Amino acid sequence: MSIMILTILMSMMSACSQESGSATIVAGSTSVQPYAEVLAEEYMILNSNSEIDIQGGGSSAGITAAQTQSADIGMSSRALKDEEKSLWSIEIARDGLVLIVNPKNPLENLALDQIRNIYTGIITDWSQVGGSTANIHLIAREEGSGTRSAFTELVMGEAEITPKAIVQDSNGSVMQLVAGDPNAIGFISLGLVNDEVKALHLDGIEATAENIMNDSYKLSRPFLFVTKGEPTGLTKSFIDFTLSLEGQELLSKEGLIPSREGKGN
Amino acid sequence: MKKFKENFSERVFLLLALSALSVLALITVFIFTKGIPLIAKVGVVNFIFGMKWSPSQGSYGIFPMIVGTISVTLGAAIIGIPIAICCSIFLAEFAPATLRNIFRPAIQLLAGIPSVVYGFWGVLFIVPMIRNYLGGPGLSILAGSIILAIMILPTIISITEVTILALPRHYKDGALALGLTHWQTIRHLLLPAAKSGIVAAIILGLGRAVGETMAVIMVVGNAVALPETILDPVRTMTTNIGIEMGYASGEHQQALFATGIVLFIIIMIMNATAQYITRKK
Amino acid sequence: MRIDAQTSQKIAKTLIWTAALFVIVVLFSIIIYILIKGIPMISWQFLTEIPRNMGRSGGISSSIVGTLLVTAVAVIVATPFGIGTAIYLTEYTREGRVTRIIRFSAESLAGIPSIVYGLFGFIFFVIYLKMGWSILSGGLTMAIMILPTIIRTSEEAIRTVPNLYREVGFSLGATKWQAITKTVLPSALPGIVNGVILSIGRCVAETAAVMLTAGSTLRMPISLLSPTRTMAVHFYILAREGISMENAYGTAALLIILILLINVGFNMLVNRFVSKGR
Amino acid sequence: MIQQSKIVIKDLNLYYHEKQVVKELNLEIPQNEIFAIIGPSNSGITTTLRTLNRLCDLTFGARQEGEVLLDGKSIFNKNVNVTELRRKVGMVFDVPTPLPMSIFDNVAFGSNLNGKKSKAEVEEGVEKALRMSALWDDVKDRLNTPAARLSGGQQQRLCIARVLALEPEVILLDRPCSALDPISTAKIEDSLIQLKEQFTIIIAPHTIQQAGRIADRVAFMLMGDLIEQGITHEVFSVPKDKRTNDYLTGRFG
Repeated sequence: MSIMILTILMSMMSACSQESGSATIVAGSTSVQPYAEVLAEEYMILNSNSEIDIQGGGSSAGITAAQTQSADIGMSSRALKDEEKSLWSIEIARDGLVLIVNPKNPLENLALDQIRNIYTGIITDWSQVGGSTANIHLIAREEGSGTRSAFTELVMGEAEITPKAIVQDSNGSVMQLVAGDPNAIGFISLGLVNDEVKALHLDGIEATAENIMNDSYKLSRPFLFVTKGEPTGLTKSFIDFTLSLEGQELLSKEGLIPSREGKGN
Repeated sequence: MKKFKENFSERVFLLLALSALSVLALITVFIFTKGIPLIAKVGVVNFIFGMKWSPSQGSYGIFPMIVGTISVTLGAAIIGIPIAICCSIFLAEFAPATLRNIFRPAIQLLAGIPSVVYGFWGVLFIVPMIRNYLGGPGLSILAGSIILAIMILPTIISITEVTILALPRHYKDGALALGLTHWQTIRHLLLPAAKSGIVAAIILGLGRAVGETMAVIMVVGNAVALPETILDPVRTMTTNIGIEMGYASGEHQQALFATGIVLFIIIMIMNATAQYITRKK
Repeated sequence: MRIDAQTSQKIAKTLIWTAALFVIVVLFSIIIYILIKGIPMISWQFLTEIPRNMGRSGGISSSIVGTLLVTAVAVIVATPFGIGTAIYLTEYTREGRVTRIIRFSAESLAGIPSIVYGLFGFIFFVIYLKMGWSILSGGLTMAIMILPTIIRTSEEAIRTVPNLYREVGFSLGATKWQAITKTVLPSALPGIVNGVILSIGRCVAETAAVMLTAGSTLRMPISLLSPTRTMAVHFYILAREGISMENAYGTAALLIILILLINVGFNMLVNRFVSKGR
Repeated sequence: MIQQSKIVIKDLNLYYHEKQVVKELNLEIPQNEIFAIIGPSNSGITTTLRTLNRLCDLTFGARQEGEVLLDGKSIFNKNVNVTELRRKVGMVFDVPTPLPMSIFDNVAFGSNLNGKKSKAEVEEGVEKALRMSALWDDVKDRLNTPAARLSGGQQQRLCIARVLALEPEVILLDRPCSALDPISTAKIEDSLIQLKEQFTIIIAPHTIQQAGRIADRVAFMLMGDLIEQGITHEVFSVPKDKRTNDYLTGRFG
């Protein structure tokens, strides 16, 4: 019985394996994934006979997948490490990073060193930074996430995020938590901020695409596409589309900051 | 010919039965080869009893997560097991037929609800409730225990109920005939007779609790510090893997597999103990 | 202090009723909340269109198909292995080293966290066997995951079949194979089906392991080697990333309805089968 | 002997693990008679019956020495097809055991296992068997309803019909009426008396009275030993052994 089923499965596999080879596979960072899906959808409308599969898995999985060529393009929301530098990579957009608090929180602005002291655990009460008396509920992203490494690099420097911080694995959940907890603080992608949370100014400067492009707002990171060797064929065509005026416009509509490599500038 | 057929079918069944063993072996080999190098490098004691988890700086200590796993699972067991056993007794012994016919499929339905839905429901209701009435950030051991308790209910209830129902009817009739009350019959006759089934149900249920990842990620807060109260956030071993695997590479990835090894060994010890208990009976 | 029999009976009965009612209330509050929020989202378009704009608009047809296929692969592969193992353990061997090893393996498998299955499936099926992120990889990973559930429930069910049934079979001149298939399995069927339903539930509900093995593309699968995003994964991504709460609720509601249908359908099937004998 | 012996038991010793449960049993069972084996529980009677169609093979730790001849041929011989033997020597258990299927399927169960009979032949066989066990009139209109819905007495007659459908030569009955009411018991006893015309019947009755009512011959066993055997009314009126007398008069058992 089961042998029969296995045989059928095997034959189905071999019958199918030829067909699915035609799709371009894009895999990696879950931060980049939603944007890549928007791009792919539009691209497939314009080029109706080409197929693009977008997969999650995280930046490192994406980079590994690109190295082993189980994916044609890897997505990364962090800069490549030294041992990964042999891959071909391109920045498709930049993403701003903002500190968010609950709208009920009277605070509007934090200085960089205040943020650092909050996240190292030195400041534990909102009254210490000008808010009302209440414990600060710290929310961070998980170790290894592009967002966290960008935050660590840009804000923390040599200091460490306290292990007591709550850790969430997506921008959306950080936002949901902050939206529900008057004492919480977290950091997310600029593109995702909505009116359920309040974005804090950093050293008095508001987080806007403009301020990020002119470098007055300091917290931003690259979104990368990586491939093994120069991209060719469909892969190249899709990357070109991403960097085209149209692709970059799609991305800015979603709240990203156009890439310096792209034609949107 | 018939003899041959009988022998043949026995061989086939043995082969099928060995599937569980071979898959287990495959998984073991795979996880160990991936994780052992890191444990060797860090040292077993430093890995298991280390208080600091900071892969970007090369610190790999998972003691807070072991504490986290134990506390959340224990909480789920304390909340979930009594309720589950009461429910299965209710279903098998007390429920009127109509109620049973609604309740039983409903329990199966409960088992089919994706863990992420439980987690989501926990974030929407349990977490704010804890935050507003008990204090703290809400994401906590308590929240994780409650969600896990609800999640292991169906597993324990359905298996326990099946076990109780499978007991020969004359057990019960005999006891009732001796003038025992219904509850005494259950307490002194049916439950002891169903013990091995109930233990099995609890093991499967706790296995699910220890192994649950997604729902737990959403409600325990995942902080890598030792908790002081049940209102503090914790990270369990599964959530450590679940939350960081996506982005991990190199040594960090190995460390997560090593976490998997520890988890694996803990579960093996749990299983061996449970099997020992059931066999002794 | 000793409590007399009647009092303890009353206390116990009250406790048991309370626990049962509590579970009913919790259960219904979860299900009804999701259904109230989600059912208004379900429309013909939601069922038949593939997702657009990351799932903000369009339907979830590709996820529905993906979920059904992954579950089908898992159940079709795991059921024969699971029932076969249970039959071997109960009918072909006496308790001994072999049964102990097999049972220990099965119970250990039952305890392995789904995320670890995901890792294993990723390295073994996706990478090593080169199946890629696909329905097949996801389904086979799920098959391994539900194997212990099916073994355990089938074994319990078969074990509870009275030994007399087998003896009747033998005394009527049945061979071992005939005694098993004609008398034992039909009697054990409700228990076995119960296990399979539990397993289907686990497959449909699983998120972590499927995400790592079946991928998360929104496209309609064209073969078993196509990647897919199951409904549970779709729900997780929609809700967690805050992409579209409306569609997240819709997906969750549909999942619950789907599981309800599977349960009702299977129960009817079992009742028809069993009522022939009971 | 008066008649041809259907079954001859020679020096039979039965063991369960280390314990001997039947010692040096010698019996000749004539064809077309009802042979009752009586005795208190734990006398080795059930084990003896289960040995006669080799159902004992299934019990872990059961082992035998000695010889059982069916029509002069050993049933322990390697070449004996056990399945065939069990069809020839049918067995009815103490508890009614309808299988979880319809009345018809229960009776047809044995015939269907062979698969050699046509549908019409099977149907014919089922009807014949049900008539012989005096169940036909009760169930002829509901053959497709589940067997479990029958009353206890009907279930036991169904089990007898199920054995009869195999067209056996010997029928073993192990306390077949122990779970039944007197009226059902009487019906079954009537059937058995009819059936001995065609079959050889060995019964372990659940009461001495039952043996008195239906058995042509009776054997008395105690703790694995055969104490006495003979024509029923002879044994019952003038027991040769004091222990038999004690048992028959209700001193123990």
